[in-house]
Amino acid sequence: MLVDEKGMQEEVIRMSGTEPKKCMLCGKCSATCPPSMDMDVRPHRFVKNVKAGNIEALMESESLWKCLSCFACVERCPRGVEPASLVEAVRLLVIRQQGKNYLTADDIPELIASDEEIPQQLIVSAFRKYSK
Amino acid sequence: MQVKDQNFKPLVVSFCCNWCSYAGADLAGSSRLEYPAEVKIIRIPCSCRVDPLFVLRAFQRGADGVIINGCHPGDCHYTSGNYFTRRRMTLLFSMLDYLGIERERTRLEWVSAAEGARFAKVMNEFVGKLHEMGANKRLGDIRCKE
Amino acid sequence: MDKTYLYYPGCTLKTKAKELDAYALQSMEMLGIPCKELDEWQCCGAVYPQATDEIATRLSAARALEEARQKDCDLLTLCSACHHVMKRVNHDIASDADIRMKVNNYSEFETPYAGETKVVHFLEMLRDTIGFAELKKRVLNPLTGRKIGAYYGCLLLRPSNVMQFDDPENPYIMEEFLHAIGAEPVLYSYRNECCGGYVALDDPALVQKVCTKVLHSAEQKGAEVLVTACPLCKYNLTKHDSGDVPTYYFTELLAEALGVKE
Amino acid sequence: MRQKAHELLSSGAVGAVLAWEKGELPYDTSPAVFRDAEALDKMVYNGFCGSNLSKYLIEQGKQDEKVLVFLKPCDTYSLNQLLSENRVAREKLHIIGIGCKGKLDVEKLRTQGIKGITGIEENETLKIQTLYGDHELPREDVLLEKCLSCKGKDHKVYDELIGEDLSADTEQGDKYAKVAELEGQTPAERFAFWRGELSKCIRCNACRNTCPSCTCLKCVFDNAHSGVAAKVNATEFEENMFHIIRAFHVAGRCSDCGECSRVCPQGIPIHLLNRKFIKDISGFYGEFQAGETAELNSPLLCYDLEDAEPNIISKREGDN
Amino acid sequence: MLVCWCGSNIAGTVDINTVVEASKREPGVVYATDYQYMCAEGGQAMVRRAIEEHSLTGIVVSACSPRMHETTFRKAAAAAGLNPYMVEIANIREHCSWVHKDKEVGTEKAVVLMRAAIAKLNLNTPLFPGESGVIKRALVIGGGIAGIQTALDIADAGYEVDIVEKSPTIGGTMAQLDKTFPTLDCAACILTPKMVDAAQHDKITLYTYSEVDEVSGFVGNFSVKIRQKARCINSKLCNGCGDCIEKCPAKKAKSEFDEGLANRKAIYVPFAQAVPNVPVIDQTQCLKFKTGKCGLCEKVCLPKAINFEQQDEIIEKEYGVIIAATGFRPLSPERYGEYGYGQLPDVITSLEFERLMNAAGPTGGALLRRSNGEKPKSIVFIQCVGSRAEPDKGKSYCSKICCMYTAKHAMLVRDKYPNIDVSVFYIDVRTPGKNFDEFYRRAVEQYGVNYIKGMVGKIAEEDGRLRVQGSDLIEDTQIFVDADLVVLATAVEAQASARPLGTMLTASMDQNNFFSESHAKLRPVESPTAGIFLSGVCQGPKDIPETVAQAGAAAVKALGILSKDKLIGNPCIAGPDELLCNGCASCEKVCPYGAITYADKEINDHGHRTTRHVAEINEAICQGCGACTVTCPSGAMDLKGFTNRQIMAEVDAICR
Repeated sequence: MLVDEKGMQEEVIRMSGTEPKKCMLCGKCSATCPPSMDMDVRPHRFVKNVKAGNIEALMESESLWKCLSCFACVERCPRGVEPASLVEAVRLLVIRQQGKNYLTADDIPELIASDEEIPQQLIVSAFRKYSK
Repeated sequence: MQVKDQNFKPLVVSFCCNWCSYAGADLAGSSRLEYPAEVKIIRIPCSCRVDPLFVLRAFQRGADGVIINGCHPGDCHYTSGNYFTRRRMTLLFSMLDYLGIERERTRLEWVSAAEGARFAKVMNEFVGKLHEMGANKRLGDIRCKE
Repeated sequence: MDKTYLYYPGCTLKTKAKELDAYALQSMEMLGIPCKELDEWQCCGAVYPQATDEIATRLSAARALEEARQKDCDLLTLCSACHHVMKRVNHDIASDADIRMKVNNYSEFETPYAGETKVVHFLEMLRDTIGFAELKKRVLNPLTGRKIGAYYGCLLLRPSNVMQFDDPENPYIMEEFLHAIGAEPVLYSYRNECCGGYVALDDPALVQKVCTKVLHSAEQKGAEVLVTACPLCKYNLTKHDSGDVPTYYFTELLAEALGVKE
Repeated sequence: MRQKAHELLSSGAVGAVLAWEKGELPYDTSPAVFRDAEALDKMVYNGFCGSNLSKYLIEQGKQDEKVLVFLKPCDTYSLNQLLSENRVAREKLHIIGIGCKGKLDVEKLRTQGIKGITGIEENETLKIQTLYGDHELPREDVLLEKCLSCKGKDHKVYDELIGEDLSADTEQGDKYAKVAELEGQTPAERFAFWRGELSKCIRCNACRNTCPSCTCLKCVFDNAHSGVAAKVNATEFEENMFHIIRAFHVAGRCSDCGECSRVCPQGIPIHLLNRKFIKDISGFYGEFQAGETAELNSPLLCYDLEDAEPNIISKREGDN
Repeated sequence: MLVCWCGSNIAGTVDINTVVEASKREPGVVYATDYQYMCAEGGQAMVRRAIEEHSLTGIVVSACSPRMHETTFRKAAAAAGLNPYMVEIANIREHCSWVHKDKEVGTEKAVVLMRAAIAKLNLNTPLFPGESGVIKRALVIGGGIAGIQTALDIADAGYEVDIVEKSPTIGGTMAQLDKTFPTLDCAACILTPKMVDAAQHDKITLYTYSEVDEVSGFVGNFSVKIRQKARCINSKLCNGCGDCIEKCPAKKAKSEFDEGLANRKAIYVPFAQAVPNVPVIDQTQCLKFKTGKCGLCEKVCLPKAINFEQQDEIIEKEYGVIIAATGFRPLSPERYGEYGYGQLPDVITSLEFERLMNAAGPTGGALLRRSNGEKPKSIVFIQCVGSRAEPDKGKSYCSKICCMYTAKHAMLVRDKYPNIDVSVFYIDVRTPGKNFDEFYRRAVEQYGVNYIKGMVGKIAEEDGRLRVQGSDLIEDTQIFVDADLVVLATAVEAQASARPLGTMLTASMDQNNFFSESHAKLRPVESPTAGIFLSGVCQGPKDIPETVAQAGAAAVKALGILSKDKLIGNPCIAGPDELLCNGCASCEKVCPYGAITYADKEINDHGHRTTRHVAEINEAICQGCGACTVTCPSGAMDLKGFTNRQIMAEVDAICR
């Protein structure tokens, strides 16, 4: 089956509520981003790829799991683009697929056992970010 | 809720002041921005030249909406014309509304000479709204219907 | 100060972050701020759902907000994450007609909720209701000579157009708080840089990197301890500090200064 | 009053007296100019002297003489407006302010079934003699519409006041009640209401002719060159247009004297159009009463940089 | 009736033939034709020929916007003996063919627009403009390089010019600069001679430390109130010896000229070459004003020029033209907290950097760190600070000069201190100008400046240095550069005083508070308001060569008016029908120009003579806005060229 890249692009833009065409490729998001260096697709290229409609490639990207949702890119973008929202939208495209949860309930006991200091907040937020 | 008539083409008379809005409309054109052809522009020196009689006249003759465009407050070429327009048209529109004429049929907008995109946007919005409402039935003149 | 605050503690404050909660309540009592805990609160969701089509994940916040409206109270938050979620969901409901409609359709409130509630963070309450000058007068044990770095993290500050908390790049509210309790605030550049948040579960190495950056930044400017309002920040920073710069909840220091710390 | 008029007229201090003249029937009074002291016998002032004499001063003022005029408190607002528009010269007037306990509406008497009136005794309770017997009823039941929202008992301009405390202690009704009620309706309901009213208009121009603010030498609707001249309302549109434009032309100038509705033979509540403008003006641009002083500028002749935009109409009334 | 193709601009979307044929069916039309380019000489000749051959009494040209060629066709009509106001334009290009894609739709609309123009023309009457005199003096508002150049050019042509400058000296921002690109001339060396020329010119009067309070009137006849703020010095007596400054004990005020990097006294001249060389007392700092004690300056002043009692003085003068030359301010970068300006002393703006590099600056030209006074080893420049952003994040425009001055700064650093590493973070390097790109290449090739494509996300203080965290987009990586000094190339921003001044002048302003030009290409130095001209950055970002060129252009346009004895007015003005006027004076109250007065006049009302109080229009003052016409309930007041009947005819034609 052919992948509907165009449809996915529209979906990402709609979900994120942000317009990648506003990006002028200044790179401030990638300059700002704390985990920038751990990303395979850094924020400015993430925006560029959404603009170009390469959603499938982004769905494979490691960056989806590295974004901290710290909103520094959102705060500092001079063009009012929200890279973090685009990342989240693509991440949702992935985890909303059947069986594509990045984290499952089965993983939890082991994680908790590894460190008894782990606050609920961490479990809940990771769960919310990584699974559906 | 009225049923939308796909063939309905709302007729819009747009009064544009010569200095800001008419130039804004020119800029919309030279920027090749589209808005519905049902919008017909009349050039006036200043938005304050619009007499309530002109607004009623347009409705009488079959217009479905009337939109007056002037310079932004503070930017009137004649210093104060648009301030008078604002008072006059606020009161006139309120009166029309009071008589049961749908308030979406009248509009006053500030469009500067630099705001071609805004001109097109405002016109698209206005005509879109008129599309939803349908033809002007309450303030037309029966003699002017074809 | 007549108005009672409706206090939303959030999941972690009743378990792993009991001290954040307890010291806050003790201090409030000492300061005479009327406050009542929400009857049946649910977890706020811990992260704000950025996607516009996520409605279910906004509902628990909406319920808390609606209850505050019903009781005609401001909603008081303490945990940075809860504050972030509450404030942003409230903003969504107030400004996005589509979200407002859907949230109300699901929730079936008696009167549709349209974002009327004011969400107030504990620090904002200290600043705006009591006032830092007044707080200073109430301090019994000033923390004189203690060099403390305020750690804001992300969630209180960003995005600033919605959070309206403080200057997002050079915030000052916690420093004012530290001044008020007699301590010496230490300004350092990375006090608004992310601790790594939930990625801790998936990629501890990445979190270690960002935490080390924050801790080093604070340490070399002379901070002896850090304070935070967020259990996750505290967890991440504590896990990665080498013991030199421990992290505390700001409420613990408040309680200490007010003389109510047991 | 008569004595005062006599005095001034015979001394030559004034050349004419503008007052009310009694007619055939007890409730029949009409404005009249007296030039002759003898004729003053016919002068009258009673509960049926509702008409506002100020507009007649435009015509009277053209003579090279001083005119004595009697004005009720509410009439003085209209005069002030005329003075502010240079329609009447103050130095040609001798104004005597007279009291008023609210004027009576003969139509209201009739609707109460009182006909064939032969005499009336005016007190708080009216004693009315008719061909068919006597009636008694409280004065406030038959007051003119305009008196239900009386502007108060102070005269805004005068040379002297006579008949101390003739004025009633006025109670101000909510003059906007009906306007607000209409505003609360749906556009369709409003449209139906006004269609019902304005379709009654026979274009007799009484409202225009009696209005102390309608003072153009030639009305646009009478001017063949104006492009909008019309002697009759040929269509519904013309009914609407006439009334909208008439109200707009007096907006900011209308003192709400109520004469338009009083004289309308069809009973159209024309004053509700004027009051809509008055309500909007006061709401948008600050409390305003035309004719409060002769120096006041109409709100349509000035502006504020921070004036509301027209979309205030939608904001104010919600999405009904 | 004439229809223009405008090449394919109109003919592409409008079927010209249909419009021509439709026009023939309109009342009054006796001749209709079309042409490729109506505005060209051939088209105009055709207009003349048509008028003559068919004895036309009026013409409608369906073409581009009347704002473009109305004047052209009016002139052509006049050449053929037709009153130029018997010409109407149907705008079937900007309002039709360029807006619509469908040819049928476009054609249909063009026909309607043409009909409206014909309907209006049928009611046109020949109009004859009045004349008004010209006061042969110009006012230049702003005494920077733009204002000085404009004033010198006008004065050299033999006309009087006044310069109003709000600060105590002329010179403006250029006086603060160290060197200028692309030649690296010393700014002071080329500017100060011009300042002196202006001061010494017998046709130029300087009003420094002065502001414009009020403007009224119209082209040729402006009347202006200038507020000369109290300097507390009698300028006629002061000999500029500087003894007063020497003795002044209040020395804590921040020097505006040095961008707050150095202090000045309460009595001061902004800089050594200030013109006029007369000090001013800063009343907020002066001890005499603050405490009543001191007065040292008064004691040491031999010519007795100090006068603490001096008050602001209002000077009223009249001018034929006014030139706005209010310049700019650099945007304060404090809102971009990620760069730490205001928090980190070693983060400075470009203008501060100019002062630090300047031999007459606070450090005597030594480039030293603000934090510890040490020499920097590494400097980072960041471009586009506040420029090219969404409106709520900064300025939406390119500030135009930053790329070049940053290259200049980088080059000057490397020239003077070859051991300092210099990096520049940029989004794009924009160098459109004569010898500009060559200049930038020199910075890279000859001076070894390290250009990094990408923005900076954060500047952090790390171990006493500045850690600049940026993007290198070519390498697709995040990079960290340790610097000792960071220079922010902040956006050019209109002066805060520009918009209120624009309102006073009734000159329109754009959304960024720059003055709008009358036409972006063809009338770039004229404001849409007649008699108001624009010089320099007040119209939009510009470098010095462009500013000087535009200043000269503004002077030429101003001279075009000053050199005339009479101005031909606009005949489209209001006029009362005295038979209808009832003298209510409402129109007088709404006229923004005071063009309406009332007088008792003898009126012949259909043979009946009466004296009435009626409105009168001063034709030289009326600008034709029409505010009065709508105020008049009886329709006595009408506007020539835009009469009630004409506008209603257009409405009717459109709604037909």
